[in-house]
Amino acid sequence: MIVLQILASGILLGGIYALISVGLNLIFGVIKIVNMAHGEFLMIGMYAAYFIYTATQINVGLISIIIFPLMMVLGYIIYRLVIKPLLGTAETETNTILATSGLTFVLQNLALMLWTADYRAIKTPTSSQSFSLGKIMLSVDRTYAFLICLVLVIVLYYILMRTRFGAKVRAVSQDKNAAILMGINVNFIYALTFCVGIALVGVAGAIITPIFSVYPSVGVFFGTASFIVVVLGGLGSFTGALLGGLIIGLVETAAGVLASAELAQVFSLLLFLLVLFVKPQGLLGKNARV
Amino acid sequence: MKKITSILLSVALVLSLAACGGDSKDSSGDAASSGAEAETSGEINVYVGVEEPLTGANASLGTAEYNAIELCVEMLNEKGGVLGQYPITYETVDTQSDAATGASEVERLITTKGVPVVIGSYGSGIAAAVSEVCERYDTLLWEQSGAADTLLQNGYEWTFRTESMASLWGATSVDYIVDQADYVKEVLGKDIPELKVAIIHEDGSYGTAVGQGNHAAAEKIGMDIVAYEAYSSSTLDLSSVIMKLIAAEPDILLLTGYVNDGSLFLKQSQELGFKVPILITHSGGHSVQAFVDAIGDQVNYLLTVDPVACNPKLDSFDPELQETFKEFEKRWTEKYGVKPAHHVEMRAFAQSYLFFTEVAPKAIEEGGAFTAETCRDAILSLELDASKNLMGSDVKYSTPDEPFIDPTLGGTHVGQNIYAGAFINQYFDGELYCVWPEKYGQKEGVLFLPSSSTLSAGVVD
Amino acid sequence: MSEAILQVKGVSKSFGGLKATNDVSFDLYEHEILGIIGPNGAGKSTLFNLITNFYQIDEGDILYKGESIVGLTPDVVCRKGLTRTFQVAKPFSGLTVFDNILVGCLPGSATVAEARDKVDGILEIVKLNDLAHEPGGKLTTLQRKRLELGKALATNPDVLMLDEVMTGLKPHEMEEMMGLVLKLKETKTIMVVEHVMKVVMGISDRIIVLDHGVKIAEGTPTEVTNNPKVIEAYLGRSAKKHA
Amino acid sequence: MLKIENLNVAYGDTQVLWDLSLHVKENEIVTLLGPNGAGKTTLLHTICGLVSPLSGSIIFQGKNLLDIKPYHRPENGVVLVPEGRKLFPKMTVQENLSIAAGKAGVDKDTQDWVFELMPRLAERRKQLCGTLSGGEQQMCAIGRGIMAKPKLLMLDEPSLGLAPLIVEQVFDILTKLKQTGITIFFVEQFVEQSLGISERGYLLEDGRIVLEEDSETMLGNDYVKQVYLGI
Amino acid sequence: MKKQVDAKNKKFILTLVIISVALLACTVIPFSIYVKHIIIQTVFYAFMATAWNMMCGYTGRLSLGHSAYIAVGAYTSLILYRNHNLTPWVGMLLGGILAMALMFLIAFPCFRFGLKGPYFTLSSIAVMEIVRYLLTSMRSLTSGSLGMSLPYHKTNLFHFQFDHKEPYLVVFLIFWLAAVILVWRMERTRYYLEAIREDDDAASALGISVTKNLIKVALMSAFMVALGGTFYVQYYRYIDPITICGPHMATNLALITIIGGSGTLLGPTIGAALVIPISEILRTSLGDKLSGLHLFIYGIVLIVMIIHMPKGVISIPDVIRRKRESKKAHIETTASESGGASNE
Repeated sequence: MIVLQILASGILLGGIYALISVGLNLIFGVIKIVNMAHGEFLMIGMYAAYFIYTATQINVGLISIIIFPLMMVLGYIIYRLVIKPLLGTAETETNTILATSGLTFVLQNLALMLWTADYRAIKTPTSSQSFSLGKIMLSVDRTYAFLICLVLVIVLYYILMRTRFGAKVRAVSQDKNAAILMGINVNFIYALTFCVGIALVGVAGAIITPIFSVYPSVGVFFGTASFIVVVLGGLGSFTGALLGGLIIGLVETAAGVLASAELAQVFSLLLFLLVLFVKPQGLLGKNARV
Repeated sequence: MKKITSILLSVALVLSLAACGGDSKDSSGDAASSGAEAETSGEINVYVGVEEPLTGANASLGTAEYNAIELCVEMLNEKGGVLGQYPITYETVDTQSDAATGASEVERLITTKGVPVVIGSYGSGIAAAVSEVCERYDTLLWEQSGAADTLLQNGYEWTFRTESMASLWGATSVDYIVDQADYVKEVLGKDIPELKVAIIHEDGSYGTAVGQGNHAAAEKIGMDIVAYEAYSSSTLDLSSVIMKLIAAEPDILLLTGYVNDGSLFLKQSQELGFKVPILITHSGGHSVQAFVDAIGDQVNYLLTVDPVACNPKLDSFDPELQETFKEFEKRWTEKYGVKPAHHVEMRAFAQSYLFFTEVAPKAIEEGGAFTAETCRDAILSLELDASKNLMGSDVKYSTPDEPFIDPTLGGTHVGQNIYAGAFINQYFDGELYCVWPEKYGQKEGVLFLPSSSTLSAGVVD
Repeated sequence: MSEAILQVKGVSKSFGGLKATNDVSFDLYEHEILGIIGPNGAGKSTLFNLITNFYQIDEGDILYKGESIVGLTPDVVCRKGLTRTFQVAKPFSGLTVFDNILVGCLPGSATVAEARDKVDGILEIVKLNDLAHEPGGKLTTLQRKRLELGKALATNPDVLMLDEVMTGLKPHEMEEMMGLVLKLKETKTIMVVEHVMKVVMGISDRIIVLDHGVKIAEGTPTEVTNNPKVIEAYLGRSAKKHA
Repeated sequence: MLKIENLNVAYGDTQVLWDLSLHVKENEIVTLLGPNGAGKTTLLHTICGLVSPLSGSIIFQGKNLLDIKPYHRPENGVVLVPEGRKLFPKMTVQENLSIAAGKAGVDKDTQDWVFELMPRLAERRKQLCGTLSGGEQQMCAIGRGIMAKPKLLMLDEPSLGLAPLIVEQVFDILTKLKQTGITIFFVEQFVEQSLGISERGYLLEDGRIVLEEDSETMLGNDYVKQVYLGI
Repeated sequence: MKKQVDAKNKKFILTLVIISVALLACTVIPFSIYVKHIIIQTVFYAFMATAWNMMCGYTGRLSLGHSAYIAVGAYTSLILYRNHNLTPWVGMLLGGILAMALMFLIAFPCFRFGLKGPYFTLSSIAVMEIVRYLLTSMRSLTSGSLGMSLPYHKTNLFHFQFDHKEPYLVVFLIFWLAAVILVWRMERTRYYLEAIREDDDAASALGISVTKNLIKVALMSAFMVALGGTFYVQYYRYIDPITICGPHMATNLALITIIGGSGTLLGPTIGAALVIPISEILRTSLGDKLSGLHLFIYGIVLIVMIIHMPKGVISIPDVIRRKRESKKAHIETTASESGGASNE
């Protein structure tokens, strides 16, 4: 019984982890940069959802549809100002990590100046609601999040694997120069990927706002978690986030019950290191040592 | 070319900032020297430093405290300041929610601005670092919210704390249950030692201290501790903890968390169907508005322990304090559009008010100046009745010669208000009201979660 | 001819099902120049990578001075006296030419000063004195090839494995380089991978020919050039028509 | 058709091509010879825009290519089959072909023709390119080039690493391509064979064109013989 | 050549002497305590960044998790001091050894399996997080998030505590000097590391053991930042897991080094001399005006620096010289006929 509940809770937690990591993974997969400010974009998405919800009381699912284009615009601004100047330089990898680390300062404190440090939370009609599946209890909000994550991954997968546009994106991610030779506008694909990646984080922020309250430094917690998820599942593997999320969710829930809740994250971190050493490309990822 | 211009621009930016930094330093030098001048010329200058975390993880509550102090000074200055004739001035620094930054900023306050008194710090960690700096510079630290037990255990002579320490908050929840022993017996059919208690706390400095208090007090009284568990407040999921609780079937749950994990706990408890007859939370995240926003109606009848009585019965306070209390509420509401949260803003206001209306006048009257020494002397000789303290407890501070031995954990504390107490507050219609001790209780406490609550074990109607 | 300094015995290596090297065996004798030829993709560079342990072999054995060197790391192999150059020259682009060579000298020198003293001599040999203070990344291909050779020489190897150091050189430069290699032969044992036939033919004592990972011929330059299998592999069928 | 004049190209501080001028006429096969490192690949990359020149002009069918964005050049008819194939290894043969087809989408006739030309590809169309053999990959790369409906098809060492039999097939394909009106400009190591199918040849050394001759003449040139056929 | 080397060495020694003398002069000049505090912090961070640079700058392996080793050093010496009254001078050595042990545990697999780029960075962050969780949960030893403070003593060399700033400045200066000289004297290793950073295959082909050298400097770096951990405790007198083992500290070391110039001898020092005062000035001038503004500007300055000056401030003279040279060279080459190359 408890095993089933651990499984269920773990999978739902995994859904949240996966949800907040999809965008990060997309960006890494295509542009090959690690966005250290990922958690901060999530925070901005959460604020956006908070303000829209308090003003309109509409469903967060709908809110995320509004947030998507807004976050794309923000993504584009950041892309132009911070990311693009660093692409194609000698140390793109290192410099983007550092520049996006700097970006965490900027975004966190921008949020602080604009919206103060107060915690903000919304309560939706579904919050704290759950339904039972046999003897297992499932949270409505988390199930929502899980389903939306699933939908996002499927849609993303469909777009990438089945559409012409997706093929272009994959082409760019596999060989940038060959893509240019095929008449693909790589810069455009990069910019768009970054924007969509950021927009996906924004959507994730909107979806989890009924579950977590938002404040300027909330992103810090999510940032590290999503890196672990993404590396575990495979940096750049478009379905890797889901797998990584589920693994981390299950490991943390099980470790929390069987060992201690406080050290649950240590287990997932150790697993993460183990995977790095044994199969650094992640469980579904591409070769990391090249 | 573009590159060069942007380099030049950034260099210019840096230089201009450096320049304005230089300016401020000059002016600070002036301030320090003018402070010194004032002292020698015998003029009394009520000048203090305020240090709060205005950015970083604790920025929310740090800013709230800062606003309360600001309003306190504003209200007093309108009446002419301390003793009606010495206006209060202050310098503010941002500790960035970081102990090292806090220490260096306070050192700067002391050494360049020459403040004799520092008021702050919100976080216990920052308070610990700051108290050490104050000790080195013989500067007074009027600590308003660093509740960790360890803060005053170093024997430092310059740090004073008016409110109770965190372990006492933890002990108070047990005391409250013991106080209601008969009622508990009646409902649950168990004597106190038969009660199964679960203690869950976040593993930050605050939760840990309260949890220790819970544990020590429950153990002393012989309760059956069925769970004693910490979790990280950054967690996204508490289902594992709740599953353990469901298995342990406690009669009492003592819970300490911050906003996010606190509300997460309640939401997930409900989702997973956890039920418990008695639930007592401990201040921190459980008393702030975002917590109420997050869990909505479910907040009602939730008990929480705070170092201050929320919406207290005002009768027992001096009439003047009653007025001040109402005035503060009114002005805060006007200024910020919401009622002040008692456990944060009122608590900060109450302690600053105590300092400027009891300590500072005494220092000036008895010592003839407003310096760290005169203030310290004033504090050490201070003895107040609870009616003079908006925090709701008598006031007398322990000294190095007569340290305060903490009844819960047995620690030795210097500079602690030995009468400081903690209060049981309860949510009614989304607002906290003091329910225990009865002296301040505006409403009758509801010990068992009523059946309307989703976590109710259904032991009472 | 003295005894074999390096013996390659039945070495095979596959990459994802593709046999890059298939049961290749040969011996290398002291103070000889052994040429390895074969069309692009025949597995010449792979062979170098296997001998120097950049890749681990799947099957077979490699003996250096009678001792198996399989499973060692490349740096150990180098310190034992087997040094290779890379086909695509790998200068340390942030370091100056001088420092590039110096790095090669360091492992075999007791002090940095001692190593520094050796550098000029090597710069002389590879004719890079004038560029000593240019960063390695700024060199032309030709200069890079020379630097690559210089770095290898810096480790003072017994066996020097040159991977296409002449490709890309103009005829007179090639002659010069050939002269240099021949001179080095006095003190060293040399393996060259080249696909400029003239070079290999001109300097090699013996030649082995690889095609698709298999050794298809071995012998003196004349023997090899007359081998029909070689002609077909190396020049394709149309060449046969011409011939 | 293609006219390059006074082209200078540098990577950072290192100049690779020096005042290079050459031309390719309509429906011609032109071979570019030269030792490794002479700048052949750089020249091809400059023509398709992966590298920008310091100075000079590249005129293609009267248009200045340098004014056209690199990713617009394929639709203008300038297509390169790069050295080492550069296929997208995690995409299927079909996807690799489709992606080259540009905005117009996959042209059924062209695709059928590609499959007719290279039947192996038709068999492998659902297979990931990373798992193809070297020869199949080269076929796929050429097929991908054709799918873009080039007017000028450039190939960078199409025979690299291929078995002689396959090399021959590749050259056959090039001849067939020419028959359909595609102009071909390519870099090769197999001097005899490549000059065998081409009309003219250029010899590039150290970033400069040192020789321009008819293929026949070039084959007979002593210098070329000495350096490149040096048996 | 030898002469050039000697001249370079002389210049370097002279620079060190000038900096040291200037800093020692600071102990005599009656600066305000706050200014001295900034100077001390600058020297402290110069030391730490030098240690970070030794591993990460020279090898190009970006660690954002060095806090773990700082924390191990700090906690070890503080716990030994509090519980066993062991002088921090000895405690810090033990802390350093413990930090080295931890580093070995991580570095060995990391370098053995050739972890690079973002994977290395993320693994370093993971290690830091693990150490922090452990420090937080080992409450009986570390008092968890409550943090630990240093028992206060008046000036006492045995306890490594001073009432005045100057002794700290002198101690940190000595260690900074030792660190810089150590890195300087490790000339051979520096060459190896630079070669490894540029191309580890090419380096190993020249007989350089990549794994061994990387692990060696990783251990040295861990040892040094662990000493820094003890300094931190002795100077700030309070530590808790999040301040000493959080991302902030580690990221700062990286940013300081890169802004100064990573992989250079004095880059970290220059970086510290810029970043620490600037962030202090920003905080003091803007910190009480609009909360967040100073860190907002700090972040922007960092981003601008990384975009426009990725090689750090130390490269400015180089950049200027190269600009001038290339202008000259261009004029020459267009005139001449020789040379020519390709980059295929």
